Amino acid sequence: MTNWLHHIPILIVAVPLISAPICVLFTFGANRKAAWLWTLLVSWFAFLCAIYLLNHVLENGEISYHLGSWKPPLGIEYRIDLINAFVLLIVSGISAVAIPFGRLVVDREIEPDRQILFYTSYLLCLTGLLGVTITGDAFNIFVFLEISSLSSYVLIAMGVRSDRRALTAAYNYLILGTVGATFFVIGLGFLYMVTGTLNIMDLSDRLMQLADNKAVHAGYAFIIIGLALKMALFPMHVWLPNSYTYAPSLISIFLAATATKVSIYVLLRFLFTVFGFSFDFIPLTLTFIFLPLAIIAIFFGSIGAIFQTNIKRLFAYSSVAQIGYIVIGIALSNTIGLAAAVLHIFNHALIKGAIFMAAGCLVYRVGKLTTDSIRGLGKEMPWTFSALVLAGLSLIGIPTTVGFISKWYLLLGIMENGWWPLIPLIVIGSLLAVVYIWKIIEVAYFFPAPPDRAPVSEVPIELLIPLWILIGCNFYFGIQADITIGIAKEAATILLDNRP
Amino acid sequence: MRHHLVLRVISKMLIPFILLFGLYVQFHGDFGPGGGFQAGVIFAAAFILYALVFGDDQARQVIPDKALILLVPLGLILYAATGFYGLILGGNFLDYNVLLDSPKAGQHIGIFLVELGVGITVAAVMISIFRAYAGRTRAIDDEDW
Amino acid sequence: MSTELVIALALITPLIGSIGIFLCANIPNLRETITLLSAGVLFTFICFLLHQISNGQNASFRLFEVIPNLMIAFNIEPLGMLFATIASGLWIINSLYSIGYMRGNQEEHQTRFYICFAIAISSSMGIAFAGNMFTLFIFYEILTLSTYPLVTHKGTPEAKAGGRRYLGLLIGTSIGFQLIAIIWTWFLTGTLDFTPGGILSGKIEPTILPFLLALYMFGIGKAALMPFHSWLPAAMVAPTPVSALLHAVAVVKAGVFTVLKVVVYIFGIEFLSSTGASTWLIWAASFTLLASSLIALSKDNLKARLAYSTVSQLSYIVLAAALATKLSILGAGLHIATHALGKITLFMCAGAIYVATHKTEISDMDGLGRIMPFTFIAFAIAAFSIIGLPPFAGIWSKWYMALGAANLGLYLIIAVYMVSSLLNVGYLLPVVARAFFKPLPQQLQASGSKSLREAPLLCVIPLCITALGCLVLFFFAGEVIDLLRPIVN
Amino acid sequence: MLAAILDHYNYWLIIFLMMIGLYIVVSRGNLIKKIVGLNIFQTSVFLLYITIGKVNYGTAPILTGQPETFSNPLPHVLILTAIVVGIATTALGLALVVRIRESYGSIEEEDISVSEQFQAESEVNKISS
Amino acid sequence: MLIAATVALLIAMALTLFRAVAGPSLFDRVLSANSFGTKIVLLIGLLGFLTERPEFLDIALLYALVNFVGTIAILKFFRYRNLGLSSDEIANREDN
Amino acid sequence: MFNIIGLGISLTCFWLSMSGHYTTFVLSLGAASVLFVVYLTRRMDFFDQDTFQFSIKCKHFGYWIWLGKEIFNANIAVAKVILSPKLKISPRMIEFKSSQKTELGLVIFANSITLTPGTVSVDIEDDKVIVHALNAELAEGVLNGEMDKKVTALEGL
Amino acid sequence: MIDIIINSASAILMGAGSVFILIGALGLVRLPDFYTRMHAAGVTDTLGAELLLLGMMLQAGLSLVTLKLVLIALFIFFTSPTSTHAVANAARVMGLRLVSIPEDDLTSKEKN
Amino acid sequence: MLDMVTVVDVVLLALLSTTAVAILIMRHLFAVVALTGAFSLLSAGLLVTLDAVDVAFTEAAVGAGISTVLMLGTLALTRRRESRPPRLSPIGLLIITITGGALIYATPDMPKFGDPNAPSHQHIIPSYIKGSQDDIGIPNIVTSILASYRSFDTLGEVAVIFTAGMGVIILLGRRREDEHGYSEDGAAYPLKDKNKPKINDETST
Ligand code: NA
Ligand code: NA
Repeated sequence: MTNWLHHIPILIVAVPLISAPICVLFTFGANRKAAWLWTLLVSWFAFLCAIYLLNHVLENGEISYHLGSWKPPLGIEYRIDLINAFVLLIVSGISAVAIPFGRLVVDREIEPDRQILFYTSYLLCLTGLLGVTITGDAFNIFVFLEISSLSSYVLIAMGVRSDRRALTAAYNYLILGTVGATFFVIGLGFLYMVTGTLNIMDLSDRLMQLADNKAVHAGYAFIIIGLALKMALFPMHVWLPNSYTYAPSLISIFLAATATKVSIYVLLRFLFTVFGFSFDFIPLTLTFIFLPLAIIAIFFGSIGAIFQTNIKRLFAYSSVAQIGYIVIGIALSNTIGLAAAVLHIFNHALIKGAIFMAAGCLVYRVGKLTTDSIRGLGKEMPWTFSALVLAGLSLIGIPTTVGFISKWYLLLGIMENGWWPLIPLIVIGSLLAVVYIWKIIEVAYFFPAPPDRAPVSEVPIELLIPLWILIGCNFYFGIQADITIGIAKEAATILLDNRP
Repeated sequence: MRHHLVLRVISKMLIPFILLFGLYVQFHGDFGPGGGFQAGVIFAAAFILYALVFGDDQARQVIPDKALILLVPLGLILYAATGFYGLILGGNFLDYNVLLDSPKAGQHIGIFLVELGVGITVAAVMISIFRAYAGRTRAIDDEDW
Repeated sequence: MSTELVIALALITPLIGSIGIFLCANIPNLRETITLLSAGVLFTFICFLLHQISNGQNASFRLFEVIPNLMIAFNIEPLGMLFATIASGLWIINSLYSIGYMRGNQEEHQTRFYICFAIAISSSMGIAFAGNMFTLFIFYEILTLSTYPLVTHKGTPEAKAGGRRYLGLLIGTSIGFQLIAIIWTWFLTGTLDFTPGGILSGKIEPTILPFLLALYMFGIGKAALMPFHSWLPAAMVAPTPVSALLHAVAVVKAGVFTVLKVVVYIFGIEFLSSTGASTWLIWAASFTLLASSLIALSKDNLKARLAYSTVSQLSYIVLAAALATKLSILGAGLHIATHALGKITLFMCAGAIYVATHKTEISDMDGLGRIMPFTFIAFAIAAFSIIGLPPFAGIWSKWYMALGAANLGLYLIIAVYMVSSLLNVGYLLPVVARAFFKPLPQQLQASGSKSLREAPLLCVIPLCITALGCLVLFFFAGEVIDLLRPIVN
Repeated sequence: MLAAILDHYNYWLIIFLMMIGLYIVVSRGNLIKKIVGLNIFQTSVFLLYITIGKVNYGTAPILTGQPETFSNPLPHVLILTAIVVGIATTALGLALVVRIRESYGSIEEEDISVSEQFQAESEVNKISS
Repeated sequence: MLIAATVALLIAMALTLFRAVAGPSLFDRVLSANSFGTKIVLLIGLLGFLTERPEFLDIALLYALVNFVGTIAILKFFRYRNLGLSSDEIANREDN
Repeated sequence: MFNIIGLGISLTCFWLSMSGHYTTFVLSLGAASVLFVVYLTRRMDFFDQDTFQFSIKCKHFGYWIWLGKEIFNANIAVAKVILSPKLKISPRMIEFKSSQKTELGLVIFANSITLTPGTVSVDIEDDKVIVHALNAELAEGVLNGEMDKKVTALEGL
Repeated sequence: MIDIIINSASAILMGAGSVFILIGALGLVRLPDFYTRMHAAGVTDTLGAELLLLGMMLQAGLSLVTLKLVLIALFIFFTSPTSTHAVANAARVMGLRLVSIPEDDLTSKEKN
Repeated sequence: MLDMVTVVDVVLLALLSTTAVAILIMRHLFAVVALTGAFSLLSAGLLVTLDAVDVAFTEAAVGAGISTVLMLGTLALTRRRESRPPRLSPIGLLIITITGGALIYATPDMPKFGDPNAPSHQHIIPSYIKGSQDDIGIPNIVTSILASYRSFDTLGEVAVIFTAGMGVIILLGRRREDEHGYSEDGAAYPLKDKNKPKINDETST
C-alpha cells in the first residue's frame, strides 16, 4: 500500500490546497469556528510535515519527488534540500502559532459572514508560500507565487473594516506584485528560449555553457528585479508599509513573518543554484547593485520607522530595513554571510511574528495603533508590552536574542570579506532600531495614560500564549543557536557549491 | 410590453447552443483546441448573457447562489482528489497511470477528470464574479458619467 | 556546597529577591525586608566564594552553547571576586540607605525601584563571574537596561532626557564599538574566553591593535572615557541611592572592571605593553582625567561635581590599564575598591543633605556642618580618601598606579597624578570647609535651627559605615593586593 | 545587421507593446487605466512566449497522424496558465477599484492620496487635541 | 484568392480600427468593435485555410460568440449604466 | 413537450456536426451534454414562451431566398452610396406600423430590416418599428410593406 | 472539371465578399455620423461575411469544416443584426442626434 | 503560403501597436475598454498565426469576453472618464527605457524567430510529442502537457482562479443592507477638491 511518508513532500502542499475549497463548504451548516479549527489543523499538519522533511533532509540529504510520476525535466519536480526545508519550517511554523492567535482577532476584525472565506484565502496563501518554497520547477514557482499573492491582496484588503486605506494598500500591492511576477515570467522566458527547460537543476546545468549569452543576462535581470519587487527591496518596497499596516492583524503577522522571506529564498535559489558563480556578472551585481540598495534600505527603513506615528507602520518600515540586512548577507556571498542571510530569514520571522502579534493584541484592545493611543499602556497590558519590548530588543540585536545571532554572523561575514566600511553602517542601522524601539517603550511605560481613556485590560490568555511562544523562541534560539546556525551554514555551503 | 424584444428572442435561441458549445469544448480538449478552462468561460458567458438580457434575479433562479458556492470549490476538489486518488493507488500525486488497468486508459480518465474539475470551477467562478459585480449596482453619479 | 552551585546561586539570588519584591509590592516593610535579606544572602555567598578563591580553588560552569564554541559561561577569578565583593557588600549598605532615602522623600514607584535595583545587582554578578567576553557583554547590556528605569525614576521631562542620554550613550557605544570589537576578536581568534595572558597575541597585526583597543575602550561606555562621558552627569537627575549605585556599587565599576578584564585577559598585559598599542590611551585617559577634574571644579551643584569627579577617577583606572604594568594593574584593581567606598560615602552624604535640607548647591551649604556633623565628617573622610591622604584607603591605589608609571619612566604621568590630586583637593575640600567654617545663613538661623537636623538614621548609619570602611581599608589594602596578585602573574 | 534585425522582427514589435503597457501602468493615475496597462503588458509577454515557441513551417501542436513539424507546445501551456492568472488578477484588481471608489469617491490616484493625507492629518489632530 | 481576401480583410480591419479609435461617439466605437470582431472571425477562418489546418474554426465560432456577448454587455451597460438589473428593473427603466 | 424534443434534436445535430469523434465515450458525453443543456434551458423558462413554437416548413425557404435577394440588392445600393464621391445620403428616422402578432415574428421582421443594408430597426414600440434609413429610396423598401407582409405570412403557418 | 468549377466559384465568391468588406470598411470611415456608419458596417457583416464564408465552404468541400462554416455563417446571420439593432437602440435611447435632421424625424432629441 | 501568414502577422502587430498607443492616449475609459477588447481579439488572431490555437481560444474568451465584461462592470460602479489628461511621466519613461533597453540588448542573442533549431524546441519537446502519442494517446499535445505532464501547474492555475473568485466574493459579494452609497469606512473623509472642473463629454460631438 501507499507509503505515506514517501509522499510528505506533496502532502505538505496538496493538503492545504484541497483544504481551501473544503473550507468553503463550511458555509453549509458548520459555523466559522469550524473553519478556524480546520485551518488550525491544516497548519499544524503542515508544520509536522515540515519538521519531518527537515529531519529527513538532515539525515538523508536531498529529496526529489516527481509529480504525476513524470521524470524531471518532463514533469514538475519537488526538490527539497536543507534550505527550502528550513523555509518550509519557518512558513508552516509561523502559521502554526499564528492561527491559534487568530481566532479572537479575526472574530474582532472580520465580519462574521466573511470569516469562512477569509480562512479559505488564508489557506490558499499558506499553500502558495509552501508551494513556492518546495518546488524545483521555475514556472511552478510563478504559479504558486501568484496563489499566495492573490490571496494576500484579498487578505490585506480585508483590513478595510478598520481602515479604508487597506484597499489602496492592497491595490498598490496588486499592481506592483503583478508587475514583479510578470518580470519574473519574462526572465523565465529568456532562460527557456536558450535552454529549453524549466526545471531548476536542469536550468542550472544548461546555463553553465551560456555565460556569455545576452538573453541569459537579460533573463537574470528580469528575474532578479521581479523578485526584488516581491521581496520589497528598496526602492521596490513601496507596496510594503501600507500593506502590513492596514492588513488584519492575523495577516500582518503571517505576511510580515513569511511572505518576503519566501521571495528572498527564491532569489537565493536563482542567484546561487540556477545561475551560480559561473556568471561573472553575479558578483558584480551583488556588489554594485544589491549592496548599495541594501544599505539604503537599512537607512531608509530605519529612519522611516523613526518618524512613524502608527505602530504597525513603524514595524513595517523596519521590515524594509531588515530585508536590507538579509540582502547584505547575500551580497557578501561567502559562507558566513549567506549563513547570516538564511539565519536572519528565520530569526526575522520570529521577531516580526512576535512583534506583529503584540501589535495584534494592542489592536484587539485599543483599535487604532497610533503612538498616542498606547500611552501608558505598559502597565495596563503588562504581558503584551513586555513581549513587545523583548521582541524589540531582539530586533535591535541585543545579546541572547535571535536578532543578535543574525547580526553576529553578518558582521563576521563582512569581516571575512574585509568590507570594513560596512561595519559602521550596520552599527548605525542597529542604533536607529534602538531609537524607534525606544520610542515605543517610552510612550508605553513612561508616558501617562490620557485621562479620558477608559481602563484597558490585558488581552485574553488565548492571545498571550502564542505571543509568548514566539518570544520564547526569540530567546531560545538566541541562546541555543547551534541548531539554526548549523542548518544555516550547511545551507550556505549547499548554495555556494556551484562555485567553480 | 416588448422590452428589448430582439435581444430577448435571439438570446433565447442562442443560449442553449452556446451552452452546448461550452460542453463540446470541454469534452473535445483532447482532440483540438479547448479544454476545461475555455469551456468554463464559454459556459459562464452563456449565463452572463442570460443575466444581461433577462435580469440578474432571473439568472439567480436558474443557478441559485447556494449551488454556485458549492460548485466553485467542487471543481478544485475534483482536481485535487484525482491527484490524491493516484496517490492512494500507489502512484505519486497526480499520477494517472495507476488510475485504471492500462496506463493509457488511466491517462485518459485522469485528464478527463481534471479538465472537468477545471471547467466546473472556472464556470462557477466566472458566474460568481459577474454576480458579485452585478449585485453591487449603484447608479453612478452624473458627474462621473 | 559545590562552588559552581554557589556561583549560580549568587547570580540568581538577586533575581529571586526581585520576584519576592514584586509579590510583596503592597507590603512595604516585607518588601524591604526581602531586599535586605537577599542582599545579606548574596553577600554570604560571595564571602564563601572569596574564601574558596583565597584557598586557591577555581570553578567554572557553562550554561548554553549559543554558537558553536561560544558559551554563556561563568568562572571565578580574583578581579571578578573583588568586583563581586564590592557590589554585593555595598548593596547591603545602599539598601539600608535607600530605605531611609526613599521613605524620607516619599518617592513613588518604590517597588519598581527595588526590583530594578536587584536586577542590576544580579547583572553585576554576571559581569563579575563572566567566563568570557560574550557573557560579560550580555550582562553589561542587562545592567544598562535595568538601570534605565532607575535613572528616569522621577519621570520628569528632565529625568527622561537624562535617561535617554544615559541609555543612548551606553547602548550606542556598547553596540557600536564594543560589540564590533568582540566580533572582531572572535573573527580573529575564534574564542572569547578570558584567558590569562590574553588571546590576541599573535593573532592580530600590531598595527591595527590600537584600533581594536579603541573599539573596546570607547565601547565600554560605562568607563566614561571622554568624549563618551556625558551620560554620567546626565544621570544625576536620578535619586541619590541610584547615583550611588551608578557611581560606586555597580555601573561605572562594571565599566572599569570590564576595561581591566579586557586588558588583562583579552589583550594580555605583556602583549599590550610590548606592542605599545595603548600609548594613545594613556594620553586620552590623562586628558579625561584632568579635563573632568577641571569641570568638576566649576560645578556648584554637589552631585554634578561628584559626577565629574567620578569621570576623572575612572580615568585613573583606565590610565593604569593603559600603562599595562603589573603594578598599575594591581593599583587599578585596588582603586576600584577604594573609589567605590569613597564615592558611595560622598553620594550618600549628598543625599543625606538633600533629605535633611533639600539643598543641592554647594554655595548653599554654608555652616551645615554644625547641624549635620556626622554627615560632613563622613564627607571629609571620603574626600580625604579620594584625594589620597593617609590614613585612608585612597593613597594605596594611587601609589601603586604611580609606581607603575614610574616603572615605565613616564614621569609626565606621575605629574598628571599629582596635578589631579591637587584638583581633587580643590573641588572636594571647599565643601567641607564651607560646611564647618562658614556661618549658617541668616534666614536659616531665623527660621529656627530646630527644623534642621541630621537626616534619618537609616541614611546616616550607612554613610558612617562606608566612611569607616575608607579608614579600615587603608590597613587591609595589602590583603586586596594579595588577592589580586595572581592576575598579573 | 539588418538581417539580425529582420530575424527578430516579431520581438521588436512585441517589445514595443510591452513598453507601452508598462508605461501605462507607471504613468497613468487612473486605477482602471493602470489595470488596462497591466493587461496590455501581460498580453504582450504572452505574445513573446508564443513567439519563442513558433517554428517555421510548423503547425499547431495537434497530432494528425502524419509526421509533421509542430510549433513548440510548452510555451502554449505556460501561457494558458499565465492568462488565467492574468484574468484572476484583473478581476481582483477591478473589485478593489470598485471598493476604493466606494470608499474614496474617486478612482484617481491623486485624489486618493489627497484624501489619505487629509485622513492622516485629521487623525493626528484628533490625537493632539 | 485566399490571399486577396486576407489582404482585403486586413485593410478593412485597419480602417475599422481607425473608426474605433477616432470615435467620436461611444456608439461609433461599439459599432467598430463589433464589426472588427466579425472581421477577426473571418480572418481566423481564412488563416485556417492559409495554414492548411481548417479545423480551427472552433476558434472562429468562439470569437463570434464572444463578440456578441461583449457587444450586448456594452449596450446593456450603456442603457442602464450597470450590468446587474433585475428583470423588473429592466422593464421599469424601459418604460421611462 | 414538442419544443423540448425540437430543441433536443437541434442540439444533437449541433453536437454531431461539431464533434467529429464518434466513439462511444464521446457520444455518450454528447448525449449527457444535450440532456444537461435541455435541463438548463427548462430552468431558464424558455419553453413557456413562443420562441420555440416555430416549426420549419418549406414555405420558409421561400422567404429566406427572397430576403437573400433583398440583402444583395440593398448591399449594392449602399455600396454605390459609399463609393459615390459626394455621398448621396439623406438619413432619416421613419416609423412603420408592423402587422406581426408574435414576438418571434416581430423579431424576424426587425432583424430582416437590419439585415438589409441601408435600413436599421432602431426600436420597437408596441407594434411600431422605428427604422433609420440611409436615404429615401432605401426607406421606401420598408415603407412599401412587402417585407412586413411576408413575415406575417410566415407567422400564420 | 468539377474541381475547377468549384474552385473558381469559390474564388468569385470570396473576391466579391472581399470587395463588399472593403466597401463596408470604407463606408465606416467615410460616412458622417454613427447612424449612417452603421449601415456601412452592415455591408461588411452581412453580404461580405456570408459571401466569404460561402467561398470557404466551397473550398472545404463536404466535411465537418463546411458544417462548422455553416454554423459560423448562421451565427453571424443571427447575431450581427441583433448587435446592430442593439447599438442603434442604445444610441437612440441615449439621445444621440442625427447628422442632418430630415423633415420626418420624429424621435431624436438633443442632449448635452 | 507562409509569407502570407507573415504578412498577416506583421499587420496584426502593427494594428496591435496602434491600439496600444490609442489606449495610452485616450481618456475615455469606455473607449479604452472597447479597445482593450479589440487588443485581445487582435492578439488572439496573432496567436493563431503563431500556431497557438489553444492560447488563442483562451485569450479570446478571457481577454475579449470576460475581462471586457468585468471592466464594464467596474465602469458601471465607478466612472467613465479619466479625470486627468495624459502627461509625460519622466519616471515612466526611465523605467521603460531601462526595461526596453534590457529587452533590446537581449534580442540579438535570442534564437531567430521561427528557427526550428532553437534550443527550446530540441530539449524536452520531442519527448512530449512522442509521449503524447505513445504514453498518453491524445492528439492535442498542449492538453497532454497541460493536464498530465505539467498537471500540477494546472492545479495551481485552478487554485488561482478559485482564489480570485473567493476574493471577489469577499470584496464585492453579499452586500449588506447598510452599504448604500459610500460605505461606512470612508464616509468620514470626503475629498478635498470637491470643486474640480467638470469635463465636457466627448459623446456630444
Ligand atoms: Na486543450
Ligand atoms: Na441593415
